[in-house]
Amino acid sequence: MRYIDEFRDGALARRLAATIAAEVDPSRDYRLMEFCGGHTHAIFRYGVQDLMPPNLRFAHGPGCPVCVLPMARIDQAIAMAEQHGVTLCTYGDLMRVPASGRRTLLKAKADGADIRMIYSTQDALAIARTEAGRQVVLFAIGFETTTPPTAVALKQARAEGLRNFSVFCNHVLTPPALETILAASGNDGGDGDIGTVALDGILGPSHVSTIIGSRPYEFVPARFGTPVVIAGFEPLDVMQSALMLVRQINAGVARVENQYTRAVTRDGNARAQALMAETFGPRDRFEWRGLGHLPHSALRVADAYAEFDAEQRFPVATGNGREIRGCECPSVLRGLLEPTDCKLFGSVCTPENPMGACMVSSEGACAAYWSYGRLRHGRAGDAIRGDVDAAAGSNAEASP
Amino acid sequence: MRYIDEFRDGALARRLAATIAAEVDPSRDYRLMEFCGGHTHAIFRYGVQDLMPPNLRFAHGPGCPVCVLPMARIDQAIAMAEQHGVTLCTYGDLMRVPASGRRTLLKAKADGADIRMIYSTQDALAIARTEAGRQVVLFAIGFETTTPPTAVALKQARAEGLRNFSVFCNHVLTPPALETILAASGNDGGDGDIGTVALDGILGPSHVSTIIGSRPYEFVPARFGTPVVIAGFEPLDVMQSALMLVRQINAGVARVENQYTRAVTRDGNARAQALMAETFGPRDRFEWRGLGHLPHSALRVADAYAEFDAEQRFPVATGNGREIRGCECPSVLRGLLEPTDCKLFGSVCTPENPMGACMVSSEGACAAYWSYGRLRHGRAGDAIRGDVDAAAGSNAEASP
Amino acid sequence: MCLAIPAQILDLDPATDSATVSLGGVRKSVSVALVEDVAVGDYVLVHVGYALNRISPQEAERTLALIREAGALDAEAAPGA
Amino acid sequence: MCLAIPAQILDLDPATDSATVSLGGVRKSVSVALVEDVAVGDYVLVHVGYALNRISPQEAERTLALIREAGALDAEAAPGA
Amino acid sequence: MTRRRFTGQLDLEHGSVDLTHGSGGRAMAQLIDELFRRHLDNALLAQGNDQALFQPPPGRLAISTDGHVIAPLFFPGGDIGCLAVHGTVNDVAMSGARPLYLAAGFILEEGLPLADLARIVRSMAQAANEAGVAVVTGDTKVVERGKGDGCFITTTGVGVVPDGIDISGDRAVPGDAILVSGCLGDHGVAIMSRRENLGFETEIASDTAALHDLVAAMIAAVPEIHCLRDPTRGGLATTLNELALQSGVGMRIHEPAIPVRPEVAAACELLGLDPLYVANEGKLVAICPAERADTLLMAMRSHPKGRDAAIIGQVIEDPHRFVQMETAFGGSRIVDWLAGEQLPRIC
Amino acid sequence: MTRRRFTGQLDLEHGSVDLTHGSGGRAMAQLIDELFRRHLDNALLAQGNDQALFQPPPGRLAISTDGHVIAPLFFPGGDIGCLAVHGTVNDVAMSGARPLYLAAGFILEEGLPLADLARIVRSMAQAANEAGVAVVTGDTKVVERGKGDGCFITTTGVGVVPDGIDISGDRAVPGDAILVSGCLGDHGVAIMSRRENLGFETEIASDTAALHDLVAAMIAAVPEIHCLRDPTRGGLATTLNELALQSGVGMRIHEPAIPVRPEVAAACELLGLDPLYVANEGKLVAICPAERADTLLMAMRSHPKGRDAAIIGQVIEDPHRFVQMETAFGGSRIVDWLAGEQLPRIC
Ligand code: SF4
Ligand code: SF4
Ligand SMILES: [Mg+2]
Ligand SMILES: [Mg+2]
Ligand SMILES: [Mg+2]
Ligand SMILES: [Mg+2]
Ligand SMILES: [Mg+2]
Ligand SMILES: [Mg+2]
Ligand SMILES: [Mg+2]
Ligand SMILES: [Mg+2]
Ligand SMILES: [Mg+2]
Ligand SMILES: [Mg+2]
Repeated sequence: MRYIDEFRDGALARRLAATIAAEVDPSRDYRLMEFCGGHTHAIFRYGVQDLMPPNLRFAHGPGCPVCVLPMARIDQAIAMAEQHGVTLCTYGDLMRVPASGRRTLLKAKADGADIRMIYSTQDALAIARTEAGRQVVLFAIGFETTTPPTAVALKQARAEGLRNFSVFCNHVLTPPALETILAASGNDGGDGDIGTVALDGILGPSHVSTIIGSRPYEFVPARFGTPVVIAGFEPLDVMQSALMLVRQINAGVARVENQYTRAVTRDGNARAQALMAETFGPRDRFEWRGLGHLPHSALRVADAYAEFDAEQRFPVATGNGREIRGCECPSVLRGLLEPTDCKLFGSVCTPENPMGACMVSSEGACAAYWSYGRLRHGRAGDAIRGDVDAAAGSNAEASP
Repeated sequence: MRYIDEFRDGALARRLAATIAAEVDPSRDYRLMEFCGGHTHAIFRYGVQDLMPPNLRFAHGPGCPVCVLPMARIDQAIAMAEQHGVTLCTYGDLMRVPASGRRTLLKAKADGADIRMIYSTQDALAIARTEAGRQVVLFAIGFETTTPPTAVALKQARAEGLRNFSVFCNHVLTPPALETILAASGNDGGDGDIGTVALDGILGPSHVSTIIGSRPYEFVPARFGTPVVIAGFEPLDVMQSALMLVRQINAGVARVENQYTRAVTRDGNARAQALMAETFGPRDRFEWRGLGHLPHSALRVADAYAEFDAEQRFPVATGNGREIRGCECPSVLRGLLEPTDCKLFGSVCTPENPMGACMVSSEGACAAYWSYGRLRHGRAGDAIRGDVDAAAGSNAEASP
Repeated sequence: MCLAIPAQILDLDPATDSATVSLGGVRKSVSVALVEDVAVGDYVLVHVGYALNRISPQEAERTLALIREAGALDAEAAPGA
Repeated sequence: MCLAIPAQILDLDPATDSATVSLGGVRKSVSVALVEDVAVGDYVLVHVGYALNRISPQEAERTLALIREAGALDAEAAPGA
Repeated sequence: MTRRRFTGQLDLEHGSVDLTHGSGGRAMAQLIDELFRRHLDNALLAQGNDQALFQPPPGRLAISTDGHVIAPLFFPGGDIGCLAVHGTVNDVAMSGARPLYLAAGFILEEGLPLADLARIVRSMAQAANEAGVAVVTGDTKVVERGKGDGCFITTTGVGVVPDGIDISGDRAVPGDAILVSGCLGDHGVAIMSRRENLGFETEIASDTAALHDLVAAMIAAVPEIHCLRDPTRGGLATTLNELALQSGVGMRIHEPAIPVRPEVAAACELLGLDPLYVANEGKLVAICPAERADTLLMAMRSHPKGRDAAIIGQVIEDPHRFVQMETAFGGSRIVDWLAGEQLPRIC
Repeated sequence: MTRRRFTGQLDLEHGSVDLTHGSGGRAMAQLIDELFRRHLDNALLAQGNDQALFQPPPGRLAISTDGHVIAPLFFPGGDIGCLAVHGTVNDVAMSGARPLYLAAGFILEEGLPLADLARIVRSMAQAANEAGVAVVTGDTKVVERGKGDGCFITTTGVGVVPDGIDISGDRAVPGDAILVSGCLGDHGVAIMSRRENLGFETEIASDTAALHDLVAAMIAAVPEIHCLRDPTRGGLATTLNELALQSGVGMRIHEPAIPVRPEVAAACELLGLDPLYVANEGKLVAICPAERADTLLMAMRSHPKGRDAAIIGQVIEDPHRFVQMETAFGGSRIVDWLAGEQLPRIC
């Protein structure tokens, strides 16, 4: 697979690893935050951490749209489906995220709500077209990457006069989140308000940047003095970006560099940006799970498209979402805690029984630690013993 | 079971049979038409014919509401369900009646139409109440017996303001049918227009008469000189009624007698009649399968209830209904032919593969002959050979 | 289609115009909207969930008596005997 | 969630603003409403059924060259070796 | 045998089946461990493989399978769990076999309350235990809501037929006596009484029961039984027609001899049904040489599951293979195959 | 064997299943005679009883059952009919058994075109024929529209295990070699390619196939095979975790050694899936002593169904029973149980 296989070359990886090992200053630590869940996933799936010198550690950022969606928004989506009887269309990632009272979209579906997994906003439009008697609500989530497809669907719906289609908009913007993380981590020189783990460098968003370009991250070195490298999602991309950050750090400079030049420019995709500007407007503030209410950090359906706004068409009560006690997702999402620092990790919280969103998405840090990495981690003993007790198996065929 | 078991007493039956045998005039035939399918069913199920002298024969009348419903009306009901997406509620008897192109309500249901079997008009109302999003159409058929329950449902629907309930009315009236049969059979002394088999006496409707009383049949002896005995549906009722007819015939008199006095009066159920008068009006003419279009022989939803008339709410094209070639239902329903006179009987037409409605309802003459009586009948040889070929079985358990 | 069964009224609910009837130990709720002045203990003819009419015990007895009387003639002449 | 895959455009249908793309022999129809001036043969990044962006072959080659160059230093010092 | 521990227990109080329970992953493993394996525990099931291995006892083996799709899942006298055991145990037993093992395939609909499933599995375990059979292997699938109906269970049974026994539907010969083991129609009427739209109430409970012990007692008394069959779907009428067809004979039965409870007769009157066509799940039809009929009847009546047994007719010669009945009224009629459906989904 | 004649043939062109086909009456008898018995014809099925009787060959018997609920019913490389044969034949074969007989329980949804059902039954007959097994008994139920999904088939298989063979999931020991018989993920990807909303196209066909002949060849070469299992639902990852847990061992596999077709890898990229978790229906995992691995590999590769077989790793000591993988990239990671569902209804 072109543009994939080349960037997963194990031989190149070993040589790049040697270079990184050679270039790091053994007298200091390098704490690099990968913003995106895509990076987190790659790091664990390919075992990238194994190839890094011990003093270079990845901190996992909030870049998993599923993980940062506040519970209350899922509660609202379920309420729309159950109270208004709408057909709720959702990307599969969201199905198992715990909402209040440990409900999930999957459970709501099992209980009779009409919830459909889609793979594209086009699927939601198609359902609206063929099932004219039903109100179809697209449960739209995601960063700037996933927003333009929602924008296209809105335009199409209006052009076709689809009166039974609307969007429950939960699209969020990455720069405000990054700003919050850095401010909170004390990277601006002040006291971090939620912790004091300074970050030495940022692996910047990959596919988000194909849309918005790298320019929106230039405030990071300017205001926080922290270097940024826009990094692709393949494991060699991640490693090369780490090397680029090490070099900036070693040189004492801080700028935005672009490792992912094959897809990202400084200005991004102008057509997509224009579509987003037409169909969405900014929200004054929006809650990010773990980060709190951040100003200007999310989008709403634009006034010109208000008739397609599910929040207006199907009003439901908005609550606060009752988080599960003991879940450290908020700190994990800010890079303050590792998943294994959470008391629930592995003992109560596992991917099939998740307490927080970070354990659901394969891009969530907790799920990545659990599924790929628990061989390696200090507190994993609990987790392992939580998994199997003693011998003798149970297999799918030997049921019931 | 009180009022049932007493009227199925085998010892009494044998003695009554002896009396009938003793009283019939061996030099003549007695051809008695049982109007109702209920009588037909009792005659076959209990083997009443076996207990009759050979010169007393029953001719089976048109008194099976399922059998006389024209195909086109079933076509229309299917069209309502398929074209308007309504929920069609129907008594089970109708499910397997062939409509045009050998479709049935059962097949339409299997093909996706929302067709529900109900046991009472109250069930249809209950569906309309709980499934507010659906339009519920009661496919109302039946004689005067079954009409008052539809009337009650109409009144309730209006009282409750049920806007998603309506009635597809196919209720028909028995006296005009009886008049047609007698005129056609030449009982009025004229040339029968469709045959010349005169009837010596009529077993009059049983449960119809509980509603309308016996008075509406007094035109029969008056105009045709044919005796009538309103007869209950239990086998002793049928036998006693036969005896009463034999006695009238032997005495050369013709009047309406009432054997079923425990439930029928001369005037019937005034409350039920009032309800019917309020909710229904007469049709100028209506088609009876086999009998043609008879004037004033059916009911429609009254103007005051027009909003509950499914024919107005869900208009569909009305066709003629394509009868299956060779089916002798029309003649069977008029008592002109016995089912075994039909070439299709047993060779092509069986209860699981019916060509006409008379083979569907257990009150239809063809089904009764086939299911209970084909041991006894001349042309049954064909039918039997149609059923089994040679040894070796297939049973439900030994499938697949 | 015109199947109607005699059943005895066990109790009446005027609020819903319905009654519970019993047939040989089987209980069923039916509408009594079509019958006037029925009482607990009465037998009614039940058709598609509605009581159509009261059954007269006297007339039933009279009919049975007539049948018995007619059958007293000559039991030996019957073909079924 | 931000999963996006490089795939090659096999043909374009301007009427529906869509393209058939291929990834290792797997064909899929995607919307090209978000990209300007793509041509058959181009590689695009596919995300939730949409082409997000063209991939630059030159830049890809340059990145690989940089990686090879960086890795040329000293393969023996790597922990994973 | 020790088991995995899972994080968090199955929520048997408020939980419900969802698609993860059929995916092959941990949620499914947990369902299997904590519900199926826990209640159905036995040495062969504990082998934990894709199949169960066993050493068959000497003799011919009988195998039979039945899908159970009953609605409602719970009914007076039983539920789909015990029915799925009895239905298949009986089919195996109708060869004269002693049932040994069952395999069970579950098809669950998303949304089925786990409490219901647990109740079903416990009932199944109890029925298997009482019948002396073990559920040794199984399978669980989950289908989306609207693609199933709560729970379907297909069971397959294996049993061993003692030497010298030759019971088959093709062995009826003219002159043989026809017996039934008890009152007809209880199961069908019990199910129908729970159909909301039929709206009647009765004390009748399903007769669902395993009959192999009755069969063993019958064989002990009369080893030369010709035919056995359980009159389930389609009732006695269907079973007799099957046997008549298979053996190439006719049958004549006597209506007054056929045991039917008054409440069942009454419910059938009410619904316009004929008890001869109503399903049973704990009754059998036996055909044996006429001279052994009284002995067989005595053996049946001395067994608790055959207390109401009766001789109901005899096999006759008839090239047309009709089943005829002398009615209680004094006439006679054909008892034909069922046409159309009587009422759906009663087993 | 002669059969009944029915009035009117089944309309295999335009007809569809309705409730009468499940009622026990004539419509059902006709369906069984003209479709099931006609295509699946064999001497045991022709016994026509509630059960099939057979004399088992000497040896232990293996029994296994599987419900098949796949959507769509027809897919590249097969359909639910042949799948229902292969799925159960393979489970029986994974004990080293030679499959003998199948029982089949059908649950049909009202409205299923009879043409589809005929196609399914013919495919089943052909698959059984090719596998040398006979469908000897069965059952058919019909459920109302909206209570099923066209056609579910639960098959139960019986086979005989040759003496001296001891293959079980609990027999893997550290040092053993782990082999797979061919490329992974074909079945799952073929099914997904027919899901309308996934909307991709590929040449990949399901690998659905009966593996007992491959197993026989493997046993002939290496009778001391420790474990066999077919990686169906949940894929290779799930099967290895099952075996590790059951045997109380760990496993280490090598990503570059695992055979996966490029198109399958590509489809998985596109959908964000991992081929290790994608279902197979014609592949097996074998575990044997390391010193016999090459012989076993050769035996597998000389068989048409094992042409792409590979040694993919080894059993290791691990009290935690982890399955670990060295990635092609050079790192290592756990290959965990599947969490949640990957995609529903692929077998
Ligand atoms: S392990 Fe679970 S409970 Fe703990 S932070 Fe992660 S998601 Fe929350
Ligand atoms: S036997 Fe069939 S075809 Fe002939 S008249 Fe009767 S219903 Fe019509
Ligand atoms: Mg299985
Ligand atoms: Mg069966
Ligand atoms: Mg069976
Ligand atoms: Mg059975
Ligand atoms: Mg049986
Ligand atoms: Mg359902
Ligand atoms: Mg199996
Ligand atoms: Mg299998
Ligand atoms: Mg298997
Ligand atoms: Mg369906």
